Amino acid sequence: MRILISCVLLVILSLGLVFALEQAPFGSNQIDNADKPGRFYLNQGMEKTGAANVVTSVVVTYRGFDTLGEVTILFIAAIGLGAVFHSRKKVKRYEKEKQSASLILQTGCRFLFPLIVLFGTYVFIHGHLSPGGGFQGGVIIASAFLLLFLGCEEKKIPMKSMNTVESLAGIIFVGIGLAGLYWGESFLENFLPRGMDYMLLSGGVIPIIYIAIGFKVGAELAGIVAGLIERNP
Amino acid sequence: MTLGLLLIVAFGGALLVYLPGKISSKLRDVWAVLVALAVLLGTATFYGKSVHDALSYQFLGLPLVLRTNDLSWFFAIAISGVGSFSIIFSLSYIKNRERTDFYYSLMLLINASMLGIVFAGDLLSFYVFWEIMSWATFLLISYNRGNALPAGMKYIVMSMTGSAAYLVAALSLYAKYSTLTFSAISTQITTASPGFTSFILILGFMVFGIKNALVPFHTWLPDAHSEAPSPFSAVLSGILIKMGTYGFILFLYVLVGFHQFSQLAWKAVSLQSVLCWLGAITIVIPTFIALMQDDAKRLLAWHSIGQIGYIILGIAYGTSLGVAGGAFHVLNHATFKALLFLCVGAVEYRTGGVRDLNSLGGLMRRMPITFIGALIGAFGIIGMPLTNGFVSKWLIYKTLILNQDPFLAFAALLGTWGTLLSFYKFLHNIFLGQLPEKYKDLKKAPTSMQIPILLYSGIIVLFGVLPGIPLKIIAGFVTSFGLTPLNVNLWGIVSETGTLNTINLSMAVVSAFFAAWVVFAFSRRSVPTTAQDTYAAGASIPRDKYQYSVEFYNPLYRMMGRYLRDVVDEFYGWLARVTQMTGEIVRRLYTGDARDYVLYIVLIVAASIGLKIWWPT
Amino acid sequence: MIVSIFLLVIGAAIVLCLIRLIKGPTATDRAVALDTVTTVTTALLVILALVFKRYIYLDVALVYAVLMFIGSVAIARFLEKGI
Amino acid sequence: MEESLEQILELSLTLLMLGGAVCACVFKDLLNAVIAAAFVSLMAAILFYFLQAPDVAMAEASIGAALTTAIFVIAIKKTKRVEEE
Amino acid sequence: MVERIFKKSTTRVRIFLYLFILLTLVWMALTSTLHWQELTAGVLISFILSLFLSKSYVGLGLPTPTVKTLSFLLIYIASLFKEIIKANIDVAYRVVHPKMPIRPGIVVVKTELKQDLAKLMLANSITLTPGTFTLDIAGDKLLIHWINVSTQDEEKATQAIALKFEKHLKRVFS
Amino acid sequence: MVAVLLIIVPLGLAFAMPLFNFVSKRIAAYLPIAAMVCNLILSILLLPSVMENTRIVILGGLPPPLGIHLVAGPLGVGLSGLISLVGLAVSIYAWGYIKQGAQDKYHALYLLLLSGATGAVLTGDLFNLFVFYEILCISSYALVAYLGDRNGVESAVKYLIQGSVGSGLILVGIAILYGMFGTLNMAQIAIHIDNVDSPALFLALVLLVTGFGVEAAIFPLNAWLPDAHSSAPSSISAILSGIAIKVGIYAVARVLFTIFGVAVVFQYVLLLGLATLLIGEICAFSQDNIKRMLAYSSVGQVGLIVFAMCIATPDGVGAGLLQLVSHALSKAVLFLGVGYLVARSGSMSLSSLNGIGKRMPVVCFACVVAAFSLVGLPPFVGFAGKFLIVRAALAGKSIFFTVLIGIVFLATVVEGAYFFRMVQTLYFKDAKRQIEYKKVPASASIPIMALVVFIVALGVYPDVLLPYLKSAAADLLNKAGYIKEVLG
Amino acid sequence: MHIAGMIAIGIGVLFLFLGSFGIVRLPDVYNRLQAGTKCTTFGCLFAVLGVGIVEPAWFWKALLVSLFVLLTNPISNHALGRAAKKSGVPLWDGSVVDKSRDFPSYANTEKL
Amino acid sequence: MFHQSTYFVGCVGLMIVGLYTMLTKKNLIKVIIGLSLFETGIYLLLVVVGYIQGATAPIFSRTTGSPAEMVDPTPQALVLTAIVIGVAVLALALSLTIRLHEHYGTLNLRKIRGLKW
Repeated sequence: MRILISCVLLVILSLGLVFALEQAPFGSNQIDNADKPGRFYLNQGMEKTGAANVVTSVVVTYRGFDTLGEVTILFIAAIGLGAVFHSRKKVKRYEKEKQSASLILQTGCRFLFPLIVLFGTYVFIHGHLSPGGGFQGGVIIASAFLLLFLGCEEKKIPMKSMNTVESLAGIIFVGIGLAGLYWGESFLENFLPRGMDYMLLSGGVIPIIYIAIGFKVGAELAGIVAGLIERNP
Repeated sequence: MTLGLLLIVAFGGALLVYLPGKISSKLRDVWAVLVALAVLLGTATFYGKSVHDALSYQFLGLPLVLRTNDLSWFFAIAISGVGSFSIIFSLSYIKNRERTDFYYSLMLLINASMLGIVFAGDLLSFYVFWEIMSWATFLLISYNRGNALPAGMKYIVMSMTGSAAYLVAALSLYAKYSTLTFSAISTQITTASPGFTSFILILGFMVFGIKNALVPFHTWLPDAHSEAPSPFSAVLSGILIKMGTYGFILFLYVLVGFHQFSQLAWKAVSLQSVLCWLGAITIVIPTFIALMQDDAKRLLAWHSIGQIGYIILGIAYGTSLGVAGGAFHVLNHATFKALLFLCVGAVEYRTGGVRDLNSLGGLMRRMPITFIGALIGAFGIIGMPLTNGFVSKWLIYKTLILNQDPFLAFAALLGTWGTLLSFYKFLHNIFLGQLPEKYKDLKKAPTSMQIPILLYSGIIVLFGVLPGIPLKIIAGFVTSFGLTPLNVNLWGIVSETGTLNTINLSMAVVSAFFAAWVVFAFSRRSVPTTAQDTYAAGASIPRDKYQYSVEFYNPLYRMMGRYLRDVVDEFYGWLARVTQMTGEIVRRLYTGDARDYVLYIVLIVAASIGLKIWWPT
Repeated sequence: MIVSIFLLVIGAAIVLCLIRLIKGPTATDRAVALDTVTTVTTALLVILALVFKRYIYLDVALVYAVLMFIGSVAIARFLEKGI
Repeated sequence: MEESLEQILELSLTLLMLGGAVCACVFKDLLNAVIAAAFVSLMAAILFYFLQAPDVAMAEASIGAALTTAIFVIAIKKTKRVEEE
Repeated sequence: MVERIFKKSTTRVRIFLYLFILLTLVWMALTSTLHWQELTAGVLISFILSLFLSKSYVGLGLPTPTVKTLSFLLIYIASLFKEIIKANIDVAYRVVHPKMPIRPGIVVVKTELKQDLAKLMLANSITLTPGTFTLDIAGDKLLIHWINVSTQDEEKATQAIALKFEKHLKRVFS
Repeated sequence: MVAVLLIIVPLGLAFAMPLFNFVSKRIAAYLPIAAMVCNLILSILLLPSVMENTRIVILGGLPPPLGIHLVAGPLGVGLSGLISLVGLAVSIYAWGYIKQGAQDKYHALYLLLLSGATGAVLTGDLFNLFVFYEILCISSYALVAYLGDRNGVESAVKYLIQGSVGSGLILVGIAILYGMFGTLNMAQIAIHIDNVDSPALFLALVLLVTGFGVEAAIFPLNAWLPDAHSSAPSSISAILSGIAIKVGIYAVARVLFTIFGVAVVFQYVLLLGLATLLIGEICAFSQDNIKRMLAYSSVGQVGLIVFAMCIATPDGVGAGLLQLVSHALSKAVLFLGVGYLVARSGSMSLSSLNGIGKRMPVVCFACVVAAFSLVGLPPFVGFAGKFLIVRAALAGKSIFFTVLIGIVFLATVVEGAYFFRMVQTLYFKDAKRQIEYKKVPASASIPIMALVVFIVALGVYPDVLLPYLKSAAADLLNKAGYIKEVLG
Repeated sequence: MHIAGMIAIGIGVLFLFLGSFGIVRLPDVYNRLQAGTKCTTFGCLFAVLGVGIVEPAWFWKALLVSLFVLLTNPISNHALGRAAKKSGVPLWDGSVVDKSRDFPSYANTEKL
Repeated sequence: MFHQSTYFVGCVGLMIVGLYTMLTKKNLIKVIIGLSLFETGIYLLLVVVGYIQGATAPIFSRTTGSPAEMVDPTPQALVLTAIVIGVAVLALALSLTIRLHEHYGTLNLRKIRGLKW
């Protein structure tokens, strides 16, 4: 019964969606107009911000407020998870007969861990030059911590310093935004010189913000993973 | 003294009761009485004046108007009078109960809001005061706990329905005329279409019918009256429900105008005749239901409905005599019903909350003042000459007879018979007959209770003998409605077919009493026996059967009791149950299964798409 | 030209993996299929980078190579009741 | 590269993705469902790549395929593995 | 006491240097450029990261980075490459062959390597070479899945599977 | 420019929460208060200047059609003032109320919720609206489950599932709009939308309204509401009911009026609002669990607000906004008050609160006032709202609206019935047990009474709000004016 | 250079395909792992290096990718194989020997 | 427009499969998997909407530098944001699921109905 009803509804929905999408004038003709943001970003984004990756300049400056919100959402998820899992009485460590990882895996993890972290750092530092950026880099770093968890369970993430990193990174983000308000004209404005194109030192505040985002996202996701793994029912 | 100031005193006094109440209860009592009397005095100063104040304070950009004229003053004085008497009565009645600050505050608040209603000069301020009155009344009805709670619920639900209807009516008027003041509306509404006028009037009937306990809307009243604290029952029955009457007069005569009203008809049925017949039904059926009641306050409550029928009948009839009768009956009913409730309250106070007619009896000697009060009140409600009830009923009968409406007249008469019968029962079962053993040591009612009782009795007799005093004011506003002017003198009223002269009547009645007394004094006396002497032929009798007043009108009850069910009440009960059940069913929508909820979301999107496909516009 | 054939062959490889993913009697089989898909995909991405002539796309492939390993390890650790 | 071949590849990848999605829907064993979901994520990432969105492809690969899978696996570990009837 | 601390610290410093060089190299490969900005950033980041993360390399058993070791490593890689190609052709053959000529089984082999990293490399090599696959490792024993079991004896299996890498690895990790 | 601080201050403080935690554990509870005081002052300072002409706050250095920007109009700043007022009251309340769980996390989440709400009402960019809406939603998911008890977690899960589906739909709608117009700026979309007639547009409208409707709790989408409101900690229920739903309504109104402005859909949404009203009230009527009853009452009120808004005249929208304010204040008081009642009596069933009014007079008095205000009795602010709604609905003199108003009143009567039942329970029923309840701490009674003062003051003199309502309604309804103000 | 690279890519792609084919064809998990590990690692290696050869500027990064693949793939496959063994996935019926009981941590498990 | 139609079918199909999973599967984790499928479909749609045929990614490099031949960067930025939001929701959902399982001992949504009507 339920299956029938949902099938009928979904068929209507999908037909409507596909039909409407087919009818809609999507595609290239839409951003040709110069007052459309997309075209503007492509034409002038590089000159204004100095970031070769236009997506990055959009993410960090033009739509930087979205990014702030997005970082906030991850932050919410991290502390929300902490709040949900909080229990006053310390649950005694309840060990299901846990299989420890094989030596190969442990060694491999330990060997790879710094490399992956380095890679994550690379991704977010080069966010304005190549694909990737704060989130991707942060996720890679968090994944490195996840790997550490999976491989060698004796390694613990120092939650306190993670929190500090998270907090500091968030404050730096907001602070750069406010600095833009102070030295420039608007929140999150690019107030540093934009540097030479295609070089590491270009893009004004973008690398700085991306470093902050990278640290923040990495710390938050690592915190989330740690919270999930360390939950003992 | 302006109206605004008066209302501020009234409301302020009501809200500030808590302050002296925090200090001492004595101070609080004094404060309450002082406020009530101040309001009474203040109201009295407006006698004969006609004021129309547009306030500088505006609500939501709408001007508020306070106004007074004969009509308002007439009601206002009744309100503040009944109010202050009840406050005085409460002094001892409420003394040992909890939350007395609350009680006084609400009593004063209700008085103040009723004053506001009658002084209001526009529909908005009317509504504001009306609503304040409604919720304050609700709180006070519920004051007694227990059975009072469902009574309060019934009251407030019906009252809210009414105020909703009022709001629709008022704002429809606003939408049409962009004003809410009475004067502006009344000048403009003459051009309205009959449909619109009847829409407004039907809504108005609903609103005021509910407050007035007109028959299809009466069901809240018996419960509410009987369960409220007695001094408040007096206010409730005496004056609060008359706010509905005021509203009727307002809508029929002030806003719409009687001429326009009488022409509203659908085929052969005119709105006026419907209203008259509703009044007649309201007289007869509740009166006979009252006959069956064993609870003193309930009995009085049902009679309130019956008396309201007279008022509505008089007002809806629309001759100047009828309106005068109805309006006068408002005042009269206020006095004698308040008096009766206060008497019951006194009895209740002394017997510890007993008001079951079957278990009382013979209190005449223990509480003589109360008895006299009850007697005069009963005379008043029956319409005995020498009491004011007689005058107003006479006016109404006269109207009916003059206009050759035998059925209505018969209905009114039937109502009087019923009243007579039931008040015989009432008096007998409480004050006459045998005194149960446990009430042997009953004391007299406290002074603070006796004062209002005596005052009311005095007023009843005074107005019965000198009806010209109130009738003069009534004649004033009746004339202003555009009806034929009334010719009033101190002793009565002069109409085209005859004159009411209370002097003659009084002489007749006094002589009749004298004759009766002579017969009574010289005939053989009956011997009082105690309840324990009842012969029971050795069988054990249930304890309550010792009283021979049990099941007073048993044969009558057996004869027609089954037809006297309150069908309307059952209907409302059914409605409430249906609502509840609907709720129970509708709640099943929230199945608790998250997938269903997602289904709803998808459903509404799909339904919108489907609608768009089928209904392309 | 020849690259398109390469791409199609890789597509076929992915289809085969999907078949194993659907059929695989045990969860391990499916995990193996997923792991294989990852490797195949990494190669695909690198070849696509060649097709699109964008050097920077190689980073994506690198991310694949690094991260899918973690996904597989997570599944494996779950299967051996390790987490 | 010819357009048609690219299109065929895109179409087939789309279909593969949908196939994976159906698997994720059908599998009773939650772990299998998670694996299928990771597969879907993978295919989606390739499609992003085809749509010239390397940033998104990277994010989808890193978040959708690795982290999400791991989180799901952990959650399954802490609860129940098999979808009960 | 002082000596022990010194010894330990030197180990840490050694590991730190190791990691630092490794990371810098990887960074250079990642950026594939020799521009000063990238190099500075790489050195800086590698320094910071190796400062914080060198703990993870403690006890891994890293070989001393001498020219000899490196050359042995290259030899090892070359032999590994050869084996890998062999393995692939072998597996491809078995897979494609319509009759699927396989005789799978699980055998145990022994190793004499001590360092964790060495064991890892051995296991990886075994996994990548013809028809063998490391299932588990415990102490000095490896559990091997063999696609074409030719002997069930532990010594002989060791001979057939592990020894060819072990000899190179021993030299690297000596 | 200052308007951006309305969002940044709570956000920054929430980010800094872990750092403050190193200084002292107790400091966490004061941060929301500080942030809200700051916001309140800012909004009040901004409001007069904003009334004259809307301020556009550029973010990221590009003027409106290109970058994100905040629209500090009368509506936005007014709503942010409301948010900070209720937020301030609730944060003072929470100071004494939240004693269990990870308190610093609670306060951080709470701050984020408020900044999300503020951002959502201020922003002028569609996607940014979505982001802030998500901040609001996600932090409320976490807060609903804050206590970690069975009901809380269960309702949070259900809330989350529905909310996520809703936000997914919003995203699809945004995608369609972006695809068609190549912009996310609401004003620019509004310009172009009149020139295009496409089924995709209708689809986008439906998806956006449905998506935001989940948070706004329009009828078939509101199943999360009773669960979440009844099982969250009471301070959170107050915020959810007082603010979160309102942001949803704001978003729906923005989409309907400013972006699309299509008259056909109004009637449809109006009927949905009416259904919401009826169903909410009827369900509340048959409830015994007091918080659940209040939650269903919120559903009903939402229906009323949506109904009023969809009359789609300046009067109607203004009335809806006044009702929104009144509901925010009253429901906050009710939930805050009931929070302590429930905590003291130990049960949420209505019958366990019998006669509690004598023992906890202040709280019960506040609850009664708020209940009266919700029912729409003078002299409380709810009356003004109801009055305006009826006036606006009847102003068109159409029979259709008269009938609808009849239905609205039917629902109001039902609402009155259960609220009066609650009043009776609190005051006029005999308590079964004679327990001495602990006194309510000042941290609870002060904010409650402050809100009560607002309810009464605004009820007696609602005219203070009238100019704001008028310009806020114009802000919503006057599409051309909005476009002109944003794009110059 | 270009042709050499293309050939390398071709070899890689071929082996990737063969590996996938093996995954489908071989009878049990362990055998599939053999195919999955060796062929795909090898194929990927060749494909990536081939690309590096075609575009010499990309060589270092391609090398890095291939090194990562070479390092991670055996480890993850080993982990999967171990998981299969630990979770008790049975061997194919045609298997000749199972010596896992000689191994310390499987000493007391049932013969699978 | 064959190109885009393919993708439309793909993303709508993914969304529908995700929704179908959410609607019909009893298990909570399954429902969450459905949610993530649904969201993936949406991301795909967003990217498709900004796609221009024959254009390249909006990343300048020394060799590629014509802004006229690049796809619209904005949807990609939006999708990045959306993906992160999605993972946050997912993490929260799963943590709540774990907590719920501690309370109920089951993940069957038919049985997790402590709060209803």
